[in-house]
Amino acid sequence: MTAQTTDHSSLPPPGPLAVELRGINKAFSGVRVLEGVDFSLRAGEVHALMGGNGAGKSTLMKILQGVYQPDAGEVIVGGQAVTLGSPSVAEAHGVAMIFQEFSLIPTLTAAQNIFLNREPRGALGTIDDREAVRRARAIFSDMGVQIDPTRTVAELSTGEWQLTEIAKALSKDARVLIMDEPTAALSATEVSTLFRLVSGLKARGIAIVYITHRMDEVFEVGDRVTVMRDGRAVLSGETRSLRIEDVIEHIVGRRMEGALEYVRRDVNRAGAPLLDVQNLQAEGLSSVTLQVHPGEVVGLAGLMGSGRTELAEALFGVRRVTGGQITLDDQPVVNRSPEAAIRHGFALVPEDRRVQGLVLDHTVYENLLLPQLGRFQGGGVMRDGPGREYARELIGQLRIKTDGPDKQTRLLSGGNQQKIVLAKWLGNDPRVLILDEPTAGVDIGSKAEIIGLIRTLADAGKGVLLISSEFQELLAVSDRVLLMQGGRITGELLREQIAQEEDLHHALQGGAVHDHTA
Amino acid sequence: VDPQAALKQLATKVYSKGPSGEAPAPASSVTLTAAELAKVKAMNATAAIVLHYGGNDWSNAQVDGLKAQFAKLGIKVIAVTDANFKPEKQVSDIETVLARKPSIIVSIPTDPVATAAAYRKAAKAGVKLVFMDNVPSGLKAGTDYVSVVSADNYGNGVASAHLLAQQLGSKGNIGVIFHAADFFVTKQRYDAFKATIAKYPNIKIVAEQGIGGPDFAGDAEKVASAMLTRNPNLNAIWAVWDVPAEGVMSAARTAGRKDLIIATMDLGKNVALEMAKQGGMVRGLGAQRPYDAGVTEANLAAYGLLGKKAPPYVALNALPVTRTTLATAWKQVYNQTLPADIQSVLK
Amino acid sequence: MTTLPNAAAPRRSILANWRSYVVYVGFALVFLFFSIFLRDAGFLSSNNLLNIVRQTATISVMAVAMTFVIASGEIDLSIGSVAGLSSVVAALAIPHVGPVGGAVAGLLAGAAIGVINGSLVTGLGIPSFLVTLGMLGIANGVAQWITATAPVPILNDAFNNFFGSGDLGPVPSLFLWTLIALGVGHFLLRRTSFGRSVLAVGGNATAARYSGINVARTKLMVLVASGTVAGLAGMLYAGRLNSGRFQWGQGDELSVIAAVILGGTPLFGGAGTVFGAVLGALMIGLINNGLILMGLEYSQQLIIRGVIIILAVALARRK
Amino acid sequence: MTTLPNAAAPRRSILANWRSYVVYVGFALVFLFFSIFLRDAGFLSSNNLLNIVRQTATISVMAVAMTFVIASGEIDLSIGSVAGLSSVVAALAIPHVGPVGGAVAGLLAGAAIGVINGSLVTGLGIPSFLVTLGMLGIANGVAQWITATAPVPILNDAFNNFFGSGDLGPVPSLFLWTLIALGVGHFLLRRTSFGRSVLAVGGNATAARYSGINVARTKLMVLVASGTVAGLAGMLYAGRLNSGRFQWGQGDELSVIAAVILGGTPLFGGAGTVFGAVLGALMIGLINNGLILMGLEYSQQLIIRGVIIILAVALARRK
Ligand SMILES: Nc1ncnc2c1ncn2[C@@H]1O[C@H](COP(=O)(O)OP(=O)(O)OP(=O)(O)O)[C@@H](O)[C@H]1O
Ligand SMILES: Nc1ncnc2c1ncn2[C@@H]1O[C@H](COP(=O)(O)OP(=O)(O)OP(=O)(O)O)[C@@H](O)[C@H]1O
Ligand SMILES: [Mg+2]
Ligand SMILES: [Mg+2]
Repeated sequence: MTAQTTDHSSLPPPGPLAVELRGINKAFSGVRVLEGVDFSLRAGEVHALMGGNGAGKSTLMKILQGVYQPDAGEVIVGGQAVTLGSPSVAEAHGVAMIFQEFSLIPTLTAAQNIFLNREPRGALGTIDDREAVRRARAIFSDMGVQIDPTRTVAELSTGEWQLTEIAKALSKDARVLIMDEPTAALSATEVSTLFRLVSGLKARGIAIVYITHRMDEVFEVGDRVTVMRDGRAVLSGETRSLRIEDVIEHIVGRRMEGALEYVRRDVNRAGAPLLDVQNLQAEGLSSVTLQVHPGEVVGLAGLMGSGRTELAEALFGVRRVTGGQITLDDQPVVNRSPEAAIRHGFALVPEDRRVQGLVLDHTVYENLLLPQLGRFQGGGVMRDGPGREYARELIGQLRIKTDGPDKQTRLLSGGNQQKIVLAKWLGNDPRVLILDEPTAGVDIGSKAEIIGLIRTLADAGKGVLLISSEFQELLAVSDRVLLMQGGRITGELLREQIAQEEDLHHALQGGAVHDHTA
Repeated sequence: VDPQAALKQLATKVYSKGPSGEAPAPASSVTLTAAELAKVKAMNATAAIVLHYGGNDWSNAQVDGLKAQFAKLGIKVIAVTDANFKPEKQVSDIETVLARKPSIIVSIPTDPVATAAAYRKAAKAGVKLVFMDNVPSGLKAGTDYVSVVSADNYGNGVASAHLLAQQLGSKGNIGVIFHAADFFVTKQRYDAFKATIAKYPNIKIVAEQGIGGPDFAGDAEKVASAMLTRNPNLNAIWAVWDVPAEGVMSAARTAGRKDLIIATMDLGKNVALEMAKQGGMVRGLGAQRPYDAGVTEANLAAYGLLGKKAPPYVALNALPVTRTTLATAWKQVYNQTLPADIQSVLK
Repeated sequence: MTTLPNAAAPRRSILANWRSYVVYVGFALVFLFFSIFLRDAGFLSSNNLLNIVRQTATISVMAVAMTFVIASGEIDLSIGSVAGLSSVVAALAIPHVGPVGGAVAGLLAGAAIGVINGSLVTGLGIPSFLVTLGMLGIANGVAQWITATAPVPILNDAFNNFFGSGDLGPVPSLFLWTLIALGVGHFLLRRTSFGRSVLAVGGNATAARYSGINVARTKLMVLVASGTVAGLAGMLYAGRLNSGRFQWGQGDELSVIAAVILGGTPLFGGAGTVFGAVLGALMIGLINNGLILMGLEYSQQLIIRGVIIILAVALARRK
Repeated sequence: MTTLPNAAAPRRSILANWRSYVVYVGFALVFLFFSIFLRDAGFLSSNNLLNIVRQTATISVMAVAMTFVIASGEIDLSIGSVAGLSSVVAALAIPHVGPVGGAVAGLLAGAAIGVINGSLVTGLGIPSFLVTLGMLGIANGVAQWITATAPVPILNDAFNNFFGSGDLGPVPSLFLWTLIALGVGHFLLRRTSFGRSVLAVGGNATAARYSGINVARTKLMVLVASGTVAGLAGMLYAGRLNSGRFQWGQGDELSVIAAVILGGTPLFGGAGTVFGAVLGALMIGLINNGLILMGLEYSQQLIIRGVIIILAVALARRK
């Protein structure tokens, strides 16, 4: 245990301990995931839990939520040692959790999900869905988001179901609220509303565990930080007394300098574009025109629901195109299906890894090979030797934490699952890469590597279209940024024109960009 | 017992008794005069045929006979239903058919108890009922229904037993495959067979097993295979009708037991073909006369329309069939000449 | 039985629409078709329409329970056999304990099998397909065994009228049973937390568990209900056919599942409509009835029934 | 058939284990049981063992194809009827076009139905349960219609021996057909990109589509294969019973699906084992054979078969 002791003298008196975890051990089929982890949480504080992908954050919190039972150690809630045998027991102790993985019922509506197992009752003790809708609407409007609570969750976008999960947890009146990467699928506006809500909860004395990979968030909302690495807590302290570099160092295990800073690259925009999209029409899009030049990384910035995902889907043949023209290398292409798009040299890292990215019940190996079954077969016969070799290479290259290529993908941590979605496409040698939130849930170390990877790919002459709600990342690698709103491109900024993240916020809010370079 | 003599006796004797123990009237006693025929024709009557099961040669021949005779009588057949052996489906079929207000229903009840209420409803609606083989419980001849025409199923069981004994030279080990359901027709055959074969002291039933269907050929094959496995010295197998007999044939073929003797009932095409072969396994079977039964039923329906007093129980005697009588038997059963493929094998 | 992520956005919404109206449109189309073609064959006579309801009552009632089973992500193949067994149990019991006792015995037999099914599925984690397939054989065998395959007549008119043969004024009791099943089922599924739990468990068992729903108990209850309702169907068979017999209900499992799916409940759980299931059952009954009235041969009935089912669904999808 | 997200992690892994060995352990237990109890009844005679293989050959062959169907997230209820229809088509064709032509005609009939099934499922998006249920009736009706429900004898010995009745040395041809189906199926599922696509499509159709797999074509191919193999099963029936008849194969769909599930393929797709499916079919055949050899009454056989199926699975789960 290398937990640092920090100087507490300058802090306000700490609130009572809401939760204490002592010496928690946990192993899955013999593999150690948590080793002697201590963790404490005070009422009225936001405790940021950080660490690399697979460090054990979610597992630790699932123990507190009663999903898993620890092999050793103590769980103390409100001063009492408790056995949390199931999520309902934990809930009875006032613990609620926003799960990292999809934990809604896709066939039920947002309102029904929010009040699942706690439905408002009518006069005869029957469940009152209308009341549920009313309350859900109030919660959503409280959160400042516009989601129709009568829509089924399967119809919601990734960001919307994330917000629904949050609404569900908020509606529970918990004393301890665990948020496992609540913002992974959210863009700036929703993130700031969430922070507003978190402050409100804090003020009411609710204890919050906040798991995230976004550094800026930690220092914005976190009172305390605990960093985990390889199943141990390696750093714990007050946020204000820690420096961002220290935290990163403890997460990654080495110093990282300037990984998320823009590296200027020369892009020749004078020649013919690699990808030329003219007046593209599709459901949710109106007349999108854009170009990507060889070697260029084009960022797409927009708020939730602005149509970025729709654009990616239309280009990749998932969404039916109703008009316009796509030209690749001066050749008109029509992508009626992903199969055709792939044949034409497109690749898409989709937004939702669970639904679009992975066959969760299949192994890591099977998922990695899925887009290129053709490459590893001779005369229709799969050659598993080279396939496995290739999978191992990818696992190494992206530092995917898994017991091996034959582990079921479902059992990997969220960030490691995301890396697989990205890795799937590396072997395909595409001309145009469309990346829709490629680093959602990926830890800071890997994020830097992925950004490096994107640069390398662009350097090799590929065109990259990058969708990201995390402006830091967007600005770290984009050579040009397109602004999207309401299904259309509403602006274009060269990277040089953007000095800081606020400029982008500003631009998206409809304001003009301050040209700092002038 | 001398099988030869016993079989001869069958040509004139009917074993089965009517539902209330009535003595059987011969089919030849059911006739219509020219005047009656004209009268029926003028009625523009309609008929529905409500079968327990339609998917076999017996049903086809019966329906052929009915349709042919109804055509002569100027009666239109408005529906033919098939309950697939399910009484509840048959009840539904009767109810449905009644919506078309037929003058006549010719039917074979799948289950005497379960279907009784539905038939009674039909009778109350003024429909003339003629039954095949079996009568719903509680219905009275003359008042509720016109008459019942039956094959002599008991007699067929007797015939099959004597035929088997004849082929075995009155001694040997046999297996019996019966229908594992309390179904009137198959039960009569089984009872008759058992009672008759017991008269041959040197014929021993060494194995006996029921089959439940719906894949009767497959079930019989499995059972026959097991019988042959357990009893390598088995000389013959009796199967309750032709479809299970086909399964027995297949089992015997795979066991390399082409010398196995098979006796059964109903002159289906596949068993006829086997019988036609020189040294074929199917050596004897008791046949019904479904075509004639159909004709008789149609005539009895006309009795009903005319209000003519009908015999309550008409039976057609059993028809023992062997290779030598195959061609004539076929004609009697189906009112058709023996199909060319069977003829060519028979030669 | 784990289902997998697959929320293909565009397909989803089609499915959602599909579910909501296919059975209505299909039903209307089929009804219209027969109304026109069978105008003179008594199709529209109130008696014939009531016949359809009577003929489909057992299927409808079991389809209501099966909607819950399928919505919860399980399957129950034993219902047909259980109905047969329950009819036999009731028929055997009535002479000794009277009609009420007999009915109770029959229902209890169904419930007991439901408990066994449910315990094996939730306790030992054996797929319900295998458990209930095994139970199909067991229930059928027991029914045959205790009756030596013979029908057991029921002479008690009160029982027969109450369950299957009687009328209440102009309304057949089978119609009432269908209405009761429909009403109770619809209410349970839509308006109670039990119904909500069933949908949640079938939609995402893990998420349901995270929300504090007792997944095992929910599935157990669903399978017990299915067994009990199969027992009720057995009573209806017994009342209608004035006897108990192992054959009653045999093979119904496929018709019942078909009615549920036709009604718009997806085979993979998480959603369900009791109303649709009953309409699906009625639609199958409608087709059977119409084809017989048309005077078609059985083989032709089979063909056209198949075509109509596919066509009705396909056409309804187009709209 | 769209499936939904469901992150049941713990059950999954149980299922995964379950899948890997239940049928082997179950098979061994049942085999051992009969070997001891039926020592003197010829159970272990090579002839009896070959009989079991013979009797299950049609189920085994269809179970291989059904493994693909289920693994891809679909279902095919029409196989039994298709087998019957194909047997009839072949039997009718042989006198005119000879045994080879007849077999081709039979197989083509199966393939054609597979194409129709597949097109309706993938083209119109109708659930395969409904499409193939409709097709079950259609194929059955057509088979009855074109033969007027009469059996059609096949007098060609070459055909009969090749498909169902003959032996190659000491090995029955039905054994060889089973082996061929097993070998080809196992190879296709495990070692080819087609097999991988099938599993991916069944595991998560959306993710498969996003990975460039043609989901519609994969499902179409699977259903065409299933139809064609049902046609082959029809040939085996025809060869074995020396005739074509609409009844051959009737009701096999449930046995075939049971064999597949018993073998360890989950009902909801994404995984599958051809080897398990064939073993599942053999296990059902084994139980049938053993119970008949024991000389039990039919009703008792039904009961004990059900108990054994459940028990074998439950015991194997315990290990
Ligand atoms: N049910 C399980 N069975 C086997 N291994 C598991 C299981 N759950 C988690 N693991 C493993 O435990 C490790 C820790 O996973 P966990 O989800 O806690 O990581 P995390 O810190 O939340 O990572 P991320 O930031 O990517 O979400 C991972 O290596 C994961 O593969
Ligand atoms: N009503 C709906 N039914 C089904 N799918 C929907 C529906 N609304 C949105 N989606 C799907 O959700 C995904 C993203 O939609 P949306 O644009 O609303 O969210 P987003 O991804 O957060 O926004 P952005 O456009 O900024 O990426 C798309 O795949 C879209 O098809
Ligand atoms: Mg995590
Ligand atoms: Mg998006």
